[in-house]
Amino acid sequence: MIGSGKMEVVKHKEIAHNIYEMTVIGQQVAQMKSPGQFVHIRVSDHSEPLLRRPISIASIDSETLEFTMIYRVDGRGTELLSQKRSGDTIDVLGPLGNGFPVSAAETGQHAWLIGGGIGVPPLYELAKRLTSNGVKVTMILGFQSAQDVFYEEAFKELGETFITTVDGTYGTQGFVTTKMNELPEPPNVYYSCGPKPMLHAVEKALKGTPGYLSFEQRMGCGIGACFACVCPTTEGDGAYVKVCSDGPVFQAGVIA
Amino acid sequence: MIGSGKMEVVKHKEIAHNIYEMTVIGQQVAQMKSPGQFVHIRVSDHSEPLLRRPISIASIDSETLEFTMIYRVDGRGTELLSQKRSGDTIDVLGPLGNGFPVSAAETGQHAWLIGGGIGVPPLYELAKRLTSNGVKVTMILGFQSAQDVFYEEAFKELGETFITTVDGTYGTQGFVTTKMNELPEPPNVYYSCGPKPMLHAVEKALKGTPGYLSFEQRMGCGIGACFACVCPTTEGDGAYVKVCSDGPVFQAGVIA
Amino acid sequence: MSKLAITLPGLELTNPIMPASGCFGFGQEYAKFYDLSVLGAIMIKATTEISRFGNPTPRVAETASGMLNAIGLQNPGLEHVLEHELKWLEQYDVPIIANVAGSEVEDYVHVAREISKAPNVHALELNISCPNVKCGGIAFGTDPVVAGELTRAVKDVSTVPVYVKLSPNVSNIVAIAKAVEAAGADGITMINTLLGMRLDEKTGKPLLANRTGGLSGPAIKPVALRMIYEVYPHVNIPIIGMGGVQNIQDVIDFMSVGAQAVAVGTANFVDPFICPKLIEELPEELDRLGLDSISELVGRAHR
Amino acid sequence: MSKLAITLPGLELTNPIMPASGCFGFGQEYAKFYDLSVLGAIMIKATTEISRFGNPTPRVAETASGMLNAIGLQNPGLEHVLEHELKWLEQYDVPIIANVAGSEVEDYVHVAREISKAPNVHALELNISCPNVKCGGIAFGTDPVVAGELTRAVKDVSTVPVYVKLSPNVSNIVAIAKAVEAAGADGITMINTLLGMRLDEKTGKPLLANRTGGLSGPAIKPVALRMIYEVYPHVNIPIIGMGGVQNIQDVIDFMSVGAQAVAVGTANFVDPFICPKLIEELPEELDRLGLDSISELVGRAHR
Ligand SMILES: Cc1cc2nc3c(=O)[nH]c(=O)nc-3n(C[C@H](O)[C@H](O)[C@H](O)COP(=O)(O)OP(=O)(O)OC[C@H]3O[C@@H](n4cnc5c(N)ncnc54)[C@H](O)[C@@H]3O)c2cc1C
Ligand SMILES: Cc1cc2nc3c(=O)[nH]c(=O)nc-3n(C[C@H](O)[C@H](O)[C@H](O)COP(=O)(O)OP(=O)(O)OC[C@H]3O[C@@H](n4cnc5c(N)ncnc54)[C@H](O)[C@@H]3O)c2cc1C
Ligand SMILES: Cc1cc2nc3c(=O)[nH]c(=O)nc-3n(C[C@H](O)[C@H](O)[C@H](O)COP(=O)(O)O)c2cc1C
Ligand SMILES: Cc1cc2nc3c(=O)[nH]c(=O)nc-3n(C[C@H](O)[C@H](O)[C@H](O)COP(=O)(O)O)c2cc1C
Ligand code: FES
Ligand code: FES
Repeated sequence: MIGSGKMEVVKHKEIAHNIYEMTVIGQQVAQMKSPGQFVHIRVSDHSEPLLRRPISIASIDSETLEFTMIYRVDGRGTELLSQKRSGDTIDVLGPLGNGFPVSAAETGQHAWLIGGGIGVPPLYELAKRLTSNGVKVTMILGFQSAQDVFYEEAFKELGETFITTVDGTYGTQGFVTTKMNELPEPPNVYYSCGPKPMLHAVEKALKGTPGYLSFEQRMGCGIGACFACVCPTTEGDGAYVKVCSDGPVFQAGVIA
Repeated sequence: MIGSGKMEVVKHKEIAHNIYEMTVIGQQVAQMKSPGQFVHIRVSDHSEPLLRRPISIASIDSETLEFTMIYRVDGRGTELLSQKRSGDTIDVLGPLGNGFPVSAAETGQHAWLIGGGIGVPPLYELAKRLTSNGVKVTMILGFQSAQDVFYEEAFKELGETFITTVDGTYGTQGFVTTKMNELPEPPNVYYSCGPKPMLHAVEKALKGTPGYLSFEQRMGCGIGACFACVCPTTEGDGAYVKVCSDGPVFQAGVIA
Repeated sequence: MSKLAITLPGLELTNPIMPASGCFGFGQEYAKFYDLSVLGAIMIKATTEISRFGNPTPRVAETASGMLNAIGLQNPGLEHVLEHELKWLEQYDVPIIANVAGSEVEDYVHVAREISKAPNVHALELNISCPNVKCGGIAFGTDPVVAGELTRAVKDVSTVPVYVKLSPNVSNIVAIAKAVEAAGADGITMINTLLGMRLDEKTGKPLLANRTGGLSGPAIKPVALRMIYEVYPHVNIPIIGMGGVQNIQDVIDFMSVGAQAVAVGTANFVDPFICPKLIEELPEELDRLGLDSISELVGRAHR
Repeated sequence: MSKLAITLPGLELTNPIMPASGCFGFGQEYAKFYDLSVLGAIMIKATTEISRFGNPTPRVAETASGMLNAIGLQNPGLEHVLEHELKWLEQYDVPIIANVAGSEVEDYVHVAREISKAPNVHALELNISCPNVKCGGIAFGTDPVVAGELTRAVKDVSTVPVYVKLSPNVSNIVAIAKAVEAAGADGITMINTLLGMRLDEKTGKPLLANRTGGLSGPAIKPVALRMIYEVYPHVNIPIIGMGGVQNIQDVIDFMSVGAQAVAVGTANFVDPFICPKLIEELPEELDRLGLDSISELVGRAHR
């Protein structure tokens, strides 16, 4: 069942340059099962901006019925979102899509969680679930610059966490793959979320290791009806998947 | 000089059914000279709704640089306006147009101020100025129903005030003209603001008495450039005035 | 609810609200939100003879109070639609209007002949107006003669009434409407999307991979109302109106200018419950207007 | 500021920003807000031979991210414009583009001949596309042959370059553009408004007294960009772009699809300072894009 309706903002703050953390409360949280799922948010009551905005679920508290999102102000939709105050309500459709398969990593195994920029948030709930299953997690998180880094401490509590920045102002200078190449041995399984070029680079670097990648695509409906968010698959010949309803998480090797 | 810019909301409350009183502060108030002038308000930062909304100036405090508007929530523009809270800013263009000629009534004379619905607000600043000039004022204010009545007490402090309601739930049942017909002698001068049919009825009932009427018209620019708000005049032959820049107040007999 | 009922060629509608083609897939996704039987009808996604992948992505872009799409008629092809999508839809008590597309007259004719035989397909919607396919499509919709010929060819083979979906990207919408009526169309649906473009702010190049796309949503409502208002007095066949419908006032407006039924497109993406919401609100709205049935609403802007 | 300068037929512009016709009157009102000499040019309100009152009111209606207008070419007539409005504008160092309208070819020719003689009129803008006048107007703009003939007739008498303002309410904008170029047009301005309608919620009848009106504002920007993008590769005369411009990104977008200069219409009503603001922001925006002059921007969406 997909829920849709108003949820109340309970916490909202800027946690890095243009990066906001928003916690909301409502019944839909009861349906949020899988890290990597997303919600589709209507940021205004009228027609401007018109479409919903997809944002990943960064952490879920089923007891308090709260969940948290982390998003970057990027355009007019996220800017309007950033103006919401505690007590305001937002219209949330979700949870949508299929998240990361937590059970793909077994107790005692080692998983890498590789995130880029605003692809980092969904890895947080994933890291919590993996560690509570007894999986060892190592995070490799890439950002543009020192000012963009967020949640480093939170991740560190769950496992070893490496930060890379493109401009070298924090952590290792370079991309997540730069750091990955420095690490001694590959994991049993990896999970990744970030821009497409990063995902493909990660996939290539970890060829042979089972992995799960979360993709982004511009969306219309968010539920599989409009065919806006298709990606051709490696099968070729017109075969495709829809990011919103078949994904956003796919096994490595599926997306062309 | 016409000002344009952000003004801060300092007070805002619902004073009757769907009727809001909003006080804002800012430099533009220094230019507000004449009761009956209006401001043109942008209620959102983006394109929805697109156009500004004309609202009359209901009272001016040149010392604190505050002015007050009273408006009815009528559509999406005024609804958005009603959601502003103290501390928010609104984009105000104005003062615009030509207001009521206060000096048309001389000390010791008697003026009638005849208002209908949301045509009542500009009469308040007018009543204050007239009384401070030693003019005796009598208000005849028409509303739909008891729940729509506002500012009765405020007006009563300035002069005798009669209320009429269409449904008879408060004051005299009927229109402002119903009450006007009951009053013993006509005034030396009258001022009126309200819907066009009311203005024309008032004009007719007070034929021979000098009067000033404030008209409404759908507006584009609000400053005289777009020709949206024209009204043909009694001169005929294509002669017209623009409500926004030639008015909104015109001498009785001018508008056809 | 019978004050909402309306009869159109081939269609006994319990109410005049239906999702517009391409904005509702083949219904499966929305069936997760509500019972599809509440709908007046369903206009399914354009079906072509052979399955199509459509255009590369990005395929959608937002604009002021609107969106552009260049999906490119992605669909699983006639056979699959018949055997899977339409079969699946049989569980619901709702008439299906099958949107038919193609590149050549022969494609349309073939799809129309076959799909009109499906038991739950009560009418065809001839998509002569999709702006996002290279050959065919748009040309059919802008030339009255060609539009008429295609209509006649499809009418000849269809076993159900044929509605023709008009393109707004024309100088003279009345001429096209009259041409398809003369060629035997049983009804008109209008409008399809306006052709538009958005640039990628970062690159300065068209954002959509297809470069141009179809503009839909509230931004186009004034154009849709105007065109229906223009066409209504000139045809004797019913019009199903669409273009930017997102609330009950919009439904009233479309029927007032002359639409007998109203399709909802883009608004499904904004609120998946929009169609049942409108259906629920409509009786109350009629009461407010003092009308006993929706047919009294149709065309009142002209009276 | 010379990185903003651009030369077009008849026009040495210090910058590419100008108010669009009908949205700036004859300048007097905006002169109360800023010095008109900062503008690239001014497109004055349509002038006809005889003064016109225009349409009854209401003449404007708001729509989603747009507005409809049906002013109906209200203007004080050629003689008054020459003797008062244009005279008054002489105090400013800004080229005037005179928007010329009429009902018959003869009207256009007469106004064009006379108004082109005014010393500060550096170009004409032939309004073949106003949707709000009954006879003439719209017909000229939708038929390539008629549009070409009118252009030629006006070119024959005008002492300054002639720009033709295209209507977006056509099936094939490229055909019209090529026709007016072939007929001697020195430039194209596009787009005029899309024909639309809004109903009065209370009465269910058209809100505008004229029933239909021209849609402008951000809602139409995608259509404007698409049309300019389509026309640009097919003509060798410059295009002045317009349609929904309200911020600096819009200016960049219009130039990217091929406009050499950009006109601002409806946005003047929203923010009377919009033109000088855009002019001020433009150099910085060019720096951000790493461009040395605005001409490098023109048409980059095609490269
Ligand atoms: C499954 C999924 C999960 C996401 N999770 C997050 C998250 O947790 N945190 C976060 O900051 N961002 C996330 N994004 C990206 C986020 O959706 C965009 O940044 C956001 O939609 C931009 O909206 P805007 O109004 O700020 O920008 P605008 O440029 O105004 O957006 C215009 C349109 O483009 C779409 N769009 C723009 N950028 C993107 C993008 N990168 N991906 C998809 N659509 C886009 C918007 O949704 C909108 O329809 C996610 C995207 C997807 C598909
Ligand atoms: C000079 C002048 C002074 C006014 N003073 C006041 C006042 O003090 N208090 C008050 O409550 N109202 C006043 N009004 C009316 C007020 O402008 C409208 O009620 C308001 O614009 C409605 O906007 P909306 O967004 O709520 O309605 P919508 O229906 O969404 O408005 C749509 C469009 O129509 C225009 N419009 C709708 N109704 C009117 C109207 N009656 N007059 C002019 N334009 C209209 C809007 O400005 C907007 O452009 C005044 C109008 C004028 C012309
Ligand atoms: C994503 C999308 C896909 C569409 N696909 C089709 C289609 O396959 N066939 C068709 O006739 N119309 C198609 N349309 C047009 C709609 O059916 C409708 O005519 C148009 O969007 C206007 O209505 P709206 O503003 O309510 O969306 C599509 C529209 C959108 C937004
Ligand atoms: C109120 C109004 C009046 C207009 N009058 C004219 C006119 O007289 N002549 C003309 O060629 N265009 C006229 N236009 C069209 C504009 O010049 C412009 O082409 C159109 O509005 C699109 O630009 P915009 O979206 O920036 O407003 C008018 C537009 C508006 C809104
Ligand atoms: S966003 Fe509509 S199908 Fe994925
Ligand atoms: S509103 Fe533009 S002239 Fe009055």
